[in-house]
Amino acid sequence: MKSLFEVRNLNKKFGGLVVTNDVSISMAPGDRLALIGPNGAGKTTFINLVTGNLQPDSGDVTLGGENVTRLGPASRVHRGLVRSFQVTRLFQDMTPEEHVALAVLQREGHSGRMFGHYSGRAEVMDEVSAILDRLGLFDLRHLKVREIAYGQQRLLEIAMAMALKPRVLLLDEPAAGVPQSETARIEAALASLPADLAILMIDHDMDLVFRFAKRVVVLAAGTVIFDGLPKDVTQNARVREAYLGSYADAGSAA
Amino acid sequence: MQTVLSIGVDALAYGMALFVISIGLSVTMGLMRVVNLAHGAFAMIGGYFASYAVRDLGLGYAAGILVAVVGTVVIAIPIERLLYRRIYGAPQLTQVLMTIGITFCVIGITNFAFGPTLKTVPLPPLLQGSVDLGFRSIAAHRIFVIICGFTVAAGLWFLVERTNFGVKVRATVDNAAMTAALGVRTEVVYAVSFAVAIALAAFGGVIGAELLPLEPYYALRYMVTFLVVVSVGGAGSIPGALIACLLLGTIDTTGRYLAPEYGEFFFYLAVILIVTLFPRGLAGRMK
Amino acid sequence: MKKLLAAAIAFAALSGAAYADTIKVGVIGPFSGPFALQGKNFKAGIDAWLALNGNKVGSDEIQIVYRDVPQADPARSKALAQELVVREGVQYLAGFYFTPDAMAATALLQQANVPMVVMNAATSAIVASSPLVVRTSFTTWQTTTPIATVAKEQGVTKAITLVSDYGPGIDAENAFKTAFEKEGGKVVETIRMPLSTNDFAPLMQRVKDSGAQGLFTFLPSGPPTLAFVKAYNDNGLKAGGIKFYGTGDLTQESDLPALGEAALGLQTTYHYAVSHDSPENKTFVAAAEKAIGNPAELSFPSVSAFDGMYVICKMIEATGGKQDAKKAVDAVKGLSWTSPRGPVSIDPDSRHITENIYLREVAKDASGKYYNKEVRTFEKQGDPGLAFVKK
Amino acid sequence: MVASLDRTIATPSFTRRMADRGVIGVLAILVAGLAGYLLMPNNLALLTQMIAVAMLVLSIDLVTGYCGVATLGHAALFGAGAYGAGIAAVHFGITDPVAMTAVGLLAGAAAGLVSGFVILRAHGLAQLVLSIAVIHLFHEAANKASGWTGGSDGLSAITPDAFFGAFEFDLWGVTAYAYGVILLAVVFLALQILVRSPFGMLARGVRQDQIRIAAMGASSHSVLLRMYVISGAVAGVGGALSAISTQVVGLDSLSFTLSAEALVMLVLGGTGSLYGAMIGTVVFMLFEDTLSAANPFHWLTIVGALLIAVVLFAPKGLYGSAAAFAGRVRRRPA
Repeated sequence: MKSLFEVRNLNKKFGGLVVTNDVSISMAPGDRLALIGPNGAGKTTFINLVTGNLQPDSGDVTLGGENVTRLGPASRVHRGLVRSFQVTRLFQDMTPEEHVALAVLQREGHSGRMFGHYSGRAEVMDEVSAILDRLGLFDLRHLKVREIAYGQQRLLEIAMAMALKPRVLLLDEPAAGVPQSETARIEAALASLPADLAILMIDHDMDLVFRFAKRVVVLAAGTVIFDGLPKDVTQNARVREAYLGSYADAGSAA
Repeated sequence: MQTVLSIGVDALAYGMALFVISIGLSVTMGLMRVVNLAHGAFAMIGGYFASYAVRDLGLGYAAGILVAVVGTVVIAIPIERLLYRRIYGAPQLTQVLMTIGITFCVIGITNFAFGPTLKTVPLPPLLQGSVDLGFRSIAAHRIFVIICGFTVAAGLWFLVERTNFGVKVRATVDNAAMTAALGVRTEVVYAVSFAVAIALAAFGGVIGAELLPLEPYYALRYMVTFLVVVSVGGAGSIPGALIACLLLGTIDTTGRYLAPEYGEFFFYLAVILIVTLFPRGLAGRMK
Repeated sequence: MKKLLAAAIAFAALSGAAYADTIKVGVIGPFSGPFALQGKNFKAGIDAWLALNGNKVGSDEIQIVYRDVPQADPARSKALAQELVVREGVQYLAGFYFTPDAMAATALLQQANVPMVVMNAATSAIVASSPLVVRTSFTTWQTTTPIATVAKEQGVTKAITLVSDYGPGIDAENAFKTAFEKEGGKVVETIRMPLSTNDFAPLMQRVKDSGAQGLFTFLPSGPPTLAFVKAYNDNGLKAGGIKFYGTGDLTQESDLPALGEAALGLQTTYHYAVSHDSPENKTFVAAAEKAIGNPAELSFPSVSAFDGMYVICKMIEATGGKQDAKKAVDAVKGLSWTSPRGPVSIDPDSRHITENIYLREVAKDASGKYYNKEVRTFEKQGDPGLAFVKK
Repeated sequence: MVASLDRTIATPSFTRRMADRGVIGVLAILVAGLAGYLLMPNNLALLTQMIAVAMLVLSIDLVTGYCGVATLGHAALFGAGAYGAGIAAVHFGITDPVAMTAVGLLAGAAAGLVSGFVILRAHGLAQLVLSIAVIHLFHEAANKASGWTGGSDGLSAITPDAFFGAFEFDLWGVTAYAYGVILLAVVFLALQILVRSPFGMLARGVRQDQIRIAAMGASSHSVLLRMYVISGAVAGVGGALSAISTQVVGLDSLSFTLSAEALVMLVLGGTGSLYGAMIGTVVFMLFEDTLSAANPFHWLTIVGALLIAVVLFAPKGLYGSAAAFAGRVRRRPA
């Protein structure tokens, strides 16, 4: 299968601390990959490196055959590499509708328009309403973000990512902080995403991971220690050691 | 060569004067995260105290400095309690508004009470006149300022890096909530830091009075200079402020010596360059 | 419609003023801010005049309306002048510490039918900008030119100029250079320093290196003069025999207590010293000191304001209190009288004051007070600057 | 999708829609303009100056209130507009007031581009200092180029033509005032459209979270720079109005003092709202004018006390705090 998204030999150090150690991952269209690992394994750093929020010391990130390692975060988004955040980053005084509309307009290249209101554009409004509806946010669409519950804010994070119509989607703990009653909605939303979209998800909720992922990568101390099918992961000795044994403490071991 | 030496001497003297006057602001901005535009107002209050003590009461210069420092801190305490405490952690713009308001009030009151004329702090005979360095002469007072500058820098460094109190200050700066949870009374840390900053301002106001003359508009007139020094050095960093003052002193002095007509251009272009290259200041902490 | 309304208002304002017993004089100056001291001196001079002469000219009563422009701000000055004319119905505009503030308001005079009496602003060109302007202060050219003669006569052949880099500073530089070279001297270097300069040590070093025998300097009166004079002493220029020449802005009386010992012996030329020895001045100073409150704050703008009031009263007399700017101005052309500063007259062509310029030395009197001691008089000096502008 | 469609047709109240479109604001400006004319018919010069400064304050609001850029050097854009219009009139004979305004707009926008280019290279305190450096450089440049700008004596003898050959810019200042009110209304309407537009939303986003903006694929720097240019155009129009109405431009229009004062006016009124900017300007300038006329010798103390009082009792600024209060009152019965 031709790879859509490829990370090759990525390295990053903070001072003397190696946080990403020669990580290589490749994804094809339609992949559903879960990236798991103990706390401090470097999962979020990995996402930051891939999206351009951090610069790697060495290694390459390619997207659809194009090397994007030197590009800024915004340019990667243009090329279809979209992320969500582990801790919500939303605009406190804007409404969910405005958030999603902004994402849709941005995707269409209309966010720089200085005239008119988005609500005057029917095709934008239809799409925004559809996305909000799918995530159960429609009734809240005119409230300020700071007035809605945290779980709903998590949903809005995903809504914005969806609105950007990515080719590769990186979800950093999408369900963290979401009440049990709402996770089903997130899963449903994820399930409804286009089949050819490649998704990489970080999460601690193993049930969710096993239901969602077709492939699992385990990261420990910045190093990939497992890359394979979900059913094999619990059997793997290194993974068991990483989670249960001393391996997880060895933060700076290279 | 002589020219270079000469510029060097002037730069050192000017830079150290800037350091003594601005370091207090670096403390407030770095440790307390308050954009204290009223810094100059406190320096001026110190200068007025010293002027009154030395000129009108006939006290000695050293006694004058002491009166200035104590007097200014005493005046500052209620101001800290009533006003500054409300703006710790507030947005920068709010702090700007409040401290400009304080500055205006101090100016107005000073003007009303003491009139608009210049105030001086008479120097003791030892500091008057000039000293021959061989290739040129320099005001004795300037040498005193240089010594004061290094003493203040060393003293502050010791206080922050080598004392128990310094540990608490650094901890509070890094994470006030966490430090408070550990049982440190951060309120006290803030109050003491503020007092130290004010004392330094007052001290600087007196020592620097030969260079930046005391008058009601002092605070507004030199506000920009103080802000520039602190941000170039990196707020809260003592070595940073020291380097910044010496660097800016050198740039300013060189510019003024070689092309006085374009002195302003020189200075501000250099500021833009430095700030662009080191957005957190020369010794600013990286986040 | 609006036009009509405006005309009606104007008519009301004008006619109201013409027959009223109260004649309003609008005074614009820096009454707050860093230059408040100078504004205070305007007020002291005006109050001294009113105290000595009463506030009546014939049957008309003079009323002063003050407006504040803290720093040079022509837009504000113009707006206030407009307001004074239209709302307050003033018949005379006076004051103006800064040149741009005066320049901004001259544009109104013709239409408002109001004369302007400039009580400080010292750029030559102001009087040329409107025929309704009269000035009772001085120009930088006027006060600078004689010092060049002094320098030459004291044996200086090579001089250096060090001036603040703005209009009046550049005027002073040109004036000194022109006059000094006419005397046969040579200006070896002209240095302009930014107004915001605090540390003058490097500049003094340059003066030393230039090989000049004399230093001519112009700084606006105020805080930097203190640091400047100290730098002159501390960097060994005084000891090295480089003579110091300046205009009186540098040693204004209110700054002298602060300058103290450092200023002793400094030679400056100016149109007025508070110490001027004449009965007129004694009377003036007594009244002005009372008006200003603190005698130490009395300085040169007060005398121009005092004489400005004299001129305005003459104008009111000549017009019988009716608003006629041209007649008022014509009436004072060629007017001469004895001012506290000495004999003065209004030059009929330029409408600028012709006055004595004095060479003064800072000295200490018996009570230990520093003052500008007049040592020489240059009589009946006009403004050489206007010719330079026209050239 | 179909289910959602019928729900999208929401009908906000009439006033709400009008407010959104800026119609209410424009009406308010025109009414306030007329009221100013009727209440202070003899002080139109001050009111016109107030309008010019209001545009500077609005322009700061665009970058500070909407985008979160800290600046103490915004008078550079205002002064560029004023000198642009003035120089056009004095040196190039462009004396038509509308043309002068256009020149001011362009000059302001150009100055916005230049200062934005410098100022946007840092954040927080460093940004503040860059802005201070920029205003000093502009000021010094204008001082040096005295052949063009008149230096410290000011650029005088600016004589704008009569409007349509009939309405002169005269002593009573009615024409200048009317022109100012119209300009302000137009600028306000344009800005109202701008801040509601997708670009305006993006700008608000930039203020709150630049990382999120990048994650949406937008470049904060480009948004900020564009906003700076727009802000420059607005300030430039204000500067041009000042040059046209006072017929003189001084170095003070490029000063740190004006920059700081205008920022104070903005924070006083409340950042992030066009109304706040205008209310702050009007309150500050009226206060200053009344006080300095009543007691020129002590007004500074009272202004200082006012600023302190605002921080203590209305921390979001006059308009911001009033709006928040009104919001609380409105919500309580519900």
